[in-house]
Amino acid sequence: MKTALALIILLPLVGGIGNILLGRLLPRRVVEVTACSVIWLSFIASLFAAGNYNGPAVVEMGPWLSSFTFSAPISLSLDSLSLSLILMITFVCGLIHLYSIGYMAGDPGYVRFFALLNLFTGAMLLLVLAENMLLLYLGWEGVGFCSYALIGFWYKEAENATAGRKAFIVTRIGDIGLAIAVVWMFKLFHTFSITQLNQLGPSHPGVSMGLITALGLLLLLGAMGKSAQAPLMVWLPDAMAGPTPVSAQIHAATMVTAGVYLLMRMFPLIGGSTVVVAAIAVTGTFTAFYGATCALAERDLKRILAYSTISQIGYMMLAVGCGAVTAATFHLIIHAFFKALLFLSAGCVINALHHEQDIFRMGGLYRKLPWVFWPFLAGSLCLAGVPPTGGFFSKESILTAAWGKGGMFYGGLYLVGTFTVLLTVIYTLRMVFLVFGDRVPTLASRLEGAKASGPSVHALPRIMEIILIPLALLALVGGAAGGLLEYFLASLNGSAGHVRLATEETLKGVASLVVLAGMVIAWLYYGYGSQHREVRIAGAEHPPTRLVAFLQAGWYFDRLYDWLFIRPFTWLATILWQRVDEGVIDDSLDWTAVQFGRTGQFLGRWGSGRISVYMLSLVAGATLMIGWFAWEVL
Amino acid sequence: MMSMADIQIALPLLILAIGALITLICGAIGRKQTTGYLIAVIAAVGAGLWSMQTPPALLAPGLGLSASGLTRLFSAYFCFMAAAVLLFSHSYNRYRDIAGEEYPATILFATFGMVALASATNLLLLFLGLEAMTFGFYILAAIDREQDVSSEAGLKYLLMGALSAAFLAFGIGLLYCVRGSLGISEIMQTTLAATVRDPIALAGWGCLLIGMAFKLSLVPAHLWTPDVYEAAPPPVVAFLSGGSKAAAVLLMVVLLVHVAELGTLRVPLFGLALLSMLVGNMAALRQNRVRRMLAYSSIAQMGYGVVALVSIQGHGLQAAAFYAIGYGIMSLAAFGAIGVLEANGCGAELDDYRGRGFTQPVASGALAISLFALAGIPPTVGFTGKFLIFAAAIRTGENALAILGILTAAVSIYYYLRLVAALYLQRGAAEQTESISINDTVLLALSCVLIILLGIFPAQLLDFLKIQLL
Amino acid sequence: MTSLPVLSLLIVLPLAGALALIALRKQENVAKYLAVGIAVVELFIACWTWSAAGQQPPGALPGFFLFEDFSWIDSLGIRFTLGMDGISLLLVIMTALLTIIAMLVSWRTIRQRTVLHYILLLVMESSIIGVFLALDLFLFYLFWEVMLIPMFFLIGIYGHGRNIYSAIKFFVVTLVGSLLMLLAIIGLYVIHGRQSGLYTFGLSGLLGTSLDPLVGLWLYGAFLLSFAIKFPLVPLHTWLPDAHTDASTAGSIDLAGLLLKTGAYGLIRFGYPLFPEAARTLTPLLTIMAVAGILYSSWIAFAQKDMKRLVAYSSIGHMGFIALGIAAWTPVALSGSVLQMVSHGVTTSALFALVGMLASRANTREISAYGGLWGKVPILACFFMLFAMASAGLPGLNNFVGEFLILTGSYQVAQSATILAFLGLILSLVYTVRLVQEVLFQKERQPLPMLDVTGREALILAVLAIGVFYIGLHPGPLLDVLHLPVALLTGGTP
Amino acid sequence: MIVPLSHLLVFASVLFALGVICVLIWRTNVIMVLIGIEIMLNAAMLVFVAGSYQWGRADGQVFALMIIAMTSAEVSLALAMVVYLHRRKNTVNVDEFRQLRDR
Amino acid sequence: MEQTLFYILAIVTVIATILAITEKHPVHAIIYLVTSFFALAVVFYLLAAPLIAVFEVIIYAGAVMVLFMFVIMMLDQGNPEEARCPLLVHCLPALVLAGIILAALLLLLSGRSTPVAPIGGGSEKRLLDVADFAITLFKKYGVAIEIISMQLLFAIVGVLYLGRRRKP
Repeated sequence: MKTALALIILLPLVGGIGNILLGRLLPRRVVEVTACSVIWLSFIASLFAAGNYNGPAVVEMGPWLSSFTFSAPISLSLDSLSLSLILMITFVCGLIHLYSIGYMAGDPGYVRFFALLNLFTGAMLLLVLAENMLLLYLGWEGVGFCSYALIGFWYKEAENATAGRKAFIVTRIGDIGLAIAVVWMFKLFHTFSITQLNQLGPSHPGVSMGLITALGLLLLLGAMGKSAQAPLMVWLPDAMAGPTPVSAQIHAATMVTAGVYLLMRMFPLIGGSTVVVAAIAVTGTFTAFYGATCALAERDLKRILAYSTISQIGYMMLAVGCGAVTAATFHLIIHAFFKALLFLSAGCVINALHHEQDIFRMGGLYRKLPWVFWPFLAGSLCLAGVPPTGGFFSKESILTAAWGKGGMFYGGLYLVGTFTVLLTVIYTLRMVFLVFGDRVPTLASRLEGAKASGPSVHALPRIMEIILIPLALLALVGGAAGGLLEYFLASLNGSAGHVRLATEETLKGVASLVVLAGMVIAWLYYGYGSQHREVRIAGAEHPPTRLVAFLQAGWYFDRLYDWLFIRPFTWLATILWQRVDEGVIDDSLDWTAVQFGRTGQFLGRWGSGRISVYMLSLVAGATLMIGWFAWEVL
Repeated sequence: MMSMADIQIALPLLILAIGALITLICGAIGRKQTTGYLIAVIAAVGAGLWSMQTPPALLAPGLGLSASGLTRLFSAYFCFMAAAVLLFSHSYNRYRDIAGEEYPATILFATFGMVALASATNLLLLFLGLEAMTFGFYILAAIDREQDVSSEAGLKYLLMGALSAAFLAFGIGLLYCVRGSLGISEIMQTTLAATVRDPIALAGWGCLLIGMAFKLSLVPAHLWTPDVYEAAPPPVVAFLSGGSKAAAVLLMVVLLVHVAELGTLRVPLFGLALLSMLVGNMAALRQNRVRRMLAYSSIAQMGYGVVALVSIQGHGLQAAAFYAIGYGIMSLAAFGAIGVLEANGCGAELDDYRGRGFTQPVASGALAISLFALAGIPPTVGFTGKFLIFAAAIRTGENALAILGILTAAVSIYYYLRLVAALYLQRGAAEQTESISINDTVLLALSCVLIILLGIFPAQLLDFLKIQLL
Repeated sequence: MTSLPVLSLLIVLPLAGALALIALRKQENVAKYLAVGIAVVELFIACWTWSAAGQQPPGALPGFFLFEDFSWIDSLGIRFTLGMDGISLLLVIMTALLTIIAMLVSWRTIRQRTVLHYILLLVMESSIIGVFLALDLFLFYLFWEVMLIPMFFLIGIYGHGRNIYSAIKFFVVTLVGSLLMLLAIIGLYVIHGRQSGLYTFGLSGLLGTSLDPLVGLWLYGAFLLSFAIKFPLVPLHTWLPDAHTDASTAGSIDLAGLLLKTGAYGLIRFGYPLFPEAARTLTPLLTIMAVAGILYSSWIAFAQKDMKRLVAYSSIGHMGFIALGIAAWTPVALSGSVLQMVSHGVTTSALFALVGMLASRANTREISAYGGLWGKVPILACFFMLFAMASAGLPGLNNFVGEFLILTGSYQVAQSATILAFLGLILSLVYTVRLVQEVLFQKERQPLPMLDVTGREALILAVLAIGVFYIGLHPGPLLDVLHLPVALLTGGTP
Repeated sequence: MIVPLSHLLVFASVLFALGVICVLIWRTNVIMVLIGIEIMLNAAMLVFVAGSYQWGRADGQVFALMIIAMTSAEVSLALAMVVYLHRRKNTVNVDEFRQLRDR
Repeated sequence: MEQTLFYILAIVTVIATILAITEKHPVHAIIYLVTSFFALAVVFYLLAAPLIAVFEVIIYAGAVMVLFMFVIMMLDQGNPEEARCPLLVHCLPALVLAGIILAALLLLLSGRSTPVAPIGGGSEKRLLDVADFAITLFKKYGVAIEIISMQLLFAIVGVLYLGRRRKP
């Protein structure tokens, strides 16, 4: 077991580091094969671990940091939650790696790409398996760094680099929350071990519920950053700047799920605080709604998917907020499958269209890319939560949990969540219709002239399309895994209210109806042949209306932060530097020096060269001295 | 009747006097220039060596001379200093065309005065020794007849010196009136003991102190210093700060060693020290003429010396004596180096020193080391000296003086560094090679070694002084 | 081991080497190799002393596993006392290592007055090791000031820009503090002497001096001022950016890697143990200055246009963390501070070395002149990224370990200050990422002549990179060796 | 004892002060400055003689004699310098000798 | 008698000195000064210092003053028109400083607190004679004679050096 766990983490890390060090010397194929094989070997190791799994286990690998009471060994823990996640991560990442071989076929920076991709996976695995908070933090930040480097992979474009930077900094803000929480927990519990923390919990002497709440909120801050939850979600849409496999990996398997994972992990500790739980639920719900609205107006294919991720992660948060850790995990895994699927197929589309990402400039692709269309459709349905796809079940279980909590508050959350389902269906199908639906000649294509009836498409590497199939299958039938997980993760569930079967069925029915309604609306607006579709496509050329612009700009959060933080920050940085540091501190020193010099010059003028002055001053000194003595005697 | 012992004690004085006469005679009968220097150096070294050996008695009552350890130490120091200065002068004077046997003879005469001062046990000898030494420097300051400014400096020095001598004489006279004796220890015990507060003695001390302030170039009697330093030949300046000022410090030490505390004298000395440190260091900050800068620095350094004198209860005299010797060696190195640099065509301005550090490594190196020493940076004698002074000040409880002193010392770093920066950090105009005589090289190296050795291993000298000044 | 005066050897060897170099000043190549050879030997000796860890020689303070005591100026109670404990050990090894790095960095870039450069580096090494080993306050002070001289010349002779201004500023400002410290040392000496009748400058003797609270405060204030200037803590830092900007690469490495550490070391070794009460009273002040330093300098670093200045400001920020850890004075925080000193030495030196390498190629340090290096010089860029990230405190790399220990330890006693310090972590990432982006990423802004690393440069960077990873991933041995001294200092159980 | 010591000392002080005035007033004429110094030294001699008279010891007289000798040496040197400088500048106004000064 | 003589002489001395220092004409000033020195010499004589009185007359009033005269004549300073009268502004600081010194000295010197007994058994108050002086001078202060003679020698050396013509 120990070996297996060690291998799971080490293999990707070794692969990554090996490629960094030696990759430039090796032929391309070797690099690619190494990169993929380490992940798949890691998957095999995970399978092995799963096979031998018999209850939670903690394995200590060796020492890392230890000083007085401060002790953070390299120890891993395997329990049902982490096991299911590592299986998912290694599998999905493995597929993404394979896909990347095709995707990155023409790129000269492949060594860096694969190395970072490996490290990314390794860091995520470390995050998941870590037994103590410090190790988790190591993975956590590692993920952040890799995402930074990968989002800015095509570094020559300033926007890409900026996007990476934004991701890194925004998530770092959340990380600080986590870090403070870690340090605080150490102060309270004198340990970094997650198992111990969860065991000690609020019952520990000197720990009040208020403290737990504070800790929970800090952890939530961390999760917000990593999982792109409001208000720290602004980095995710921009993170699309990276290569598509990176987006897939960020959205599906690694990175964004880390926040949710953290909350699930620490749920036994923080779940007791109603405030924290409610905060998590509200955050999730709001973010879900926010993401869905933004996706509705977005035109960039990948950004739509990004907003959808924000939204779906919001659901997971809602689930955690409702205490339904199982549901969250379930949705997390299903989401991983379909989001990977969607991204990878979107990558195919974009690749095929020479990096065209505006959905209003696409269309008619279902004929040209049938191998992409069907998987994409499957993924979309799953995202939309159309029964009986996996997405339907996972999302349903979340909503049920929300309903099950009862009360005005959670009821309200349920309603918002359900409404968001409607929006989800609409924007998903909008995307599908616009991308794949037959194309009516638009302004753009008319301008392009008689080239073709649709955008020109170039052939895709086979491997990219093959990868989509298993994912599509998993997305479709993943719902069946729900029961299994339910059983598997039962121990993790918090105070999720139990719902009677009848209610559950009713809720499912409601959900199905909502989905259906959404499909109808989407069809009416964007469906093939509807009038609205033409209007929309034509309208896309004009400046957007105020509401659309508002949504497209992500509710102007970016601009708000720019005004609130970035500008004052840069402005003040210059002020501090030039006015305060050089203007006050430095200049006051120089000023003092100059004054000393002036005084000296003044004193030097005493030595005027006139001997009468010399003698006068000598006599004056004598006068003072004798006068003083006389004064003394008086 | 003079006994053998008396002669042994007086021998250094005799050697110096006779050496001076022989030098003059040699010049008169027209021997080569070098002969005079040679004789003078031999006389100085001989006198120095002689003072180092233990005499049969510590006192020659019939002559009013003492041969205590302190006396012998300082006599030897003055003699060796004179020898070094003579050697430095030899090449510098050739460069400046200062011919004649008067120069070495006068150096010997000044040394004679210093040694007399150092061995005096009564105020008459002390006064005469002091005046003889100063008189020698009047001549030496004006010795460079090629320059107008040189005799100007001589006259300024002379007028101020005469004025201060009048004050000194008047002061000593008043002290004499108090006790009817010129013996140092008697007068000191009468006039400074805590129980006696004789107004006449106070008036005498007032006059005496201002006279000493001139000799030590303390503010406000300091103004002659920059002028003399600027105009006199560098070796003479070295002798002035290393010999004359050390002798003046020694004089104060010899006077004050007889009392346990300063009493009324504290405030004037405090004021002198404070003013000298402040004015000296500040005025040097913006000086562009190197020698004037060092003159102001010497004013400040003497201020530190007075801090030591004020701190009499905390082994301050020991510190003062140590510092006097240390300062002498530092100025010997500094002005010796400046002499060599000037002989190599370096002007008086700071800018003329630019880049010399690499074209004239020996002289510049010595100058830099002595500058760091003057600035009080370890491991030099300057640091150890300052350390002792401030330790003494704090032990005595003169905290304010110590703090102000250390702050002015910090300010002073600036101008020392300016010169170092000019030497090493700036580019000079022309690359030229150094022409430096072998004896200059040896002397510079020796004084630098002494600066550092005394900085690192001051223990022996200190212990010696401690025993002498107990 | 005990028979050989290793510690004196550590101090004397570089000095002897410097003297030998003076003799060899005409043969530059021989001199260079000799200098590096001496530095390497020094490093070996320094590492070898580790083997003595755990011993307790007679007469030594507890925790010191090597101890040498020679008679010096006995009449003043000054002795030549050297001692090495875990803290000194790490710092001495770091000093020896960074000296080699500094020498190698300037291997080709220093073309004039070459031999003098190596002499200065050796003298610098000797004096800094002296500071780290001295257990007599006089001796400590001696080394403390001696190290200014070679640094002055390193900035002045081999620097550029306003090098004279910077060199003099550096010297004068740091000296103002140390001179006041000298007075405080003397004051302590006198007070102790009056109390016990035994006048001594030895640390072991002075440790138990009982001071009037006000007097203690004044004395400690002087110590703190001196150390804070050296640290440097805001607002006493103003000499540092200038000194760095105008110094040569080797000068910057010595300055940031070694010289700044002496301030922190002094505070740990002398400041707190000698004046425990006063230190406790002034701890809030230290904390405030530390946190202010972290935030303020990190903020300013963001606006910098000159790469080296940016690194200089960042260095002030990192030193703020060290100060925070010392202010906390808990075992964990203190271990963290010491470890962070080493880490910071490694990282910042590497960054300065990189900036130097870039500047020597492109002849400019303006950030806005660079861009797109990632594609042009991948290996260099890779190292750049690594060290930048280490500087930003990425876990797994060296700075994280120290910083996290500091923050953890400090959080136990100063919660709000630590939270502010955490914000500093964000700021440090912000400027690092900006630097990385503008230098490595984006399009090439000017056609700069760029070659990838040479073998010598690769060696330098690789050694430092190993340091980064070693401390980041396996700091165990270092923390173990710190355990005993830190425990003794903080009064915890060893 | 013809007069009390204090009267002698007062007399000497008056002379001394007059000498000081002479030195300071005649700032322009080096000869008068020297004369002032002579007056001051005479005052000092008076003090010594008075002291020796008071205590019945000859030390003070010896000192006074030495002052006379010293003064003559100093005066001769000073006058030589004055002559020397006068040859150059054609003035005895000391304040015009100010090539050396802070600039 | 002697007492009266002393006071008269003292007043003469002071007045002559005042006249000397206020006189514009250097030659006149010297004459006044010689007068003052003569009076002072008599005071010395009254104070049992006949030798000093003689020296005062011979060396001071004689040699030194004659030297001054020589120089004045040599430098052609004998014209009172050329000798500028000191301005009042210049006088003021001098008068103030000297006034303070005088006042302080008078304050300190006039009131003698406690007489101290002379050292050594010689408490007998007897008038000194020339023999006393000579014995003291040669027995006790032999070295002083050496020093002062050296100084006189070097005065000659210095004057000769300065008087030498410069090389063309």
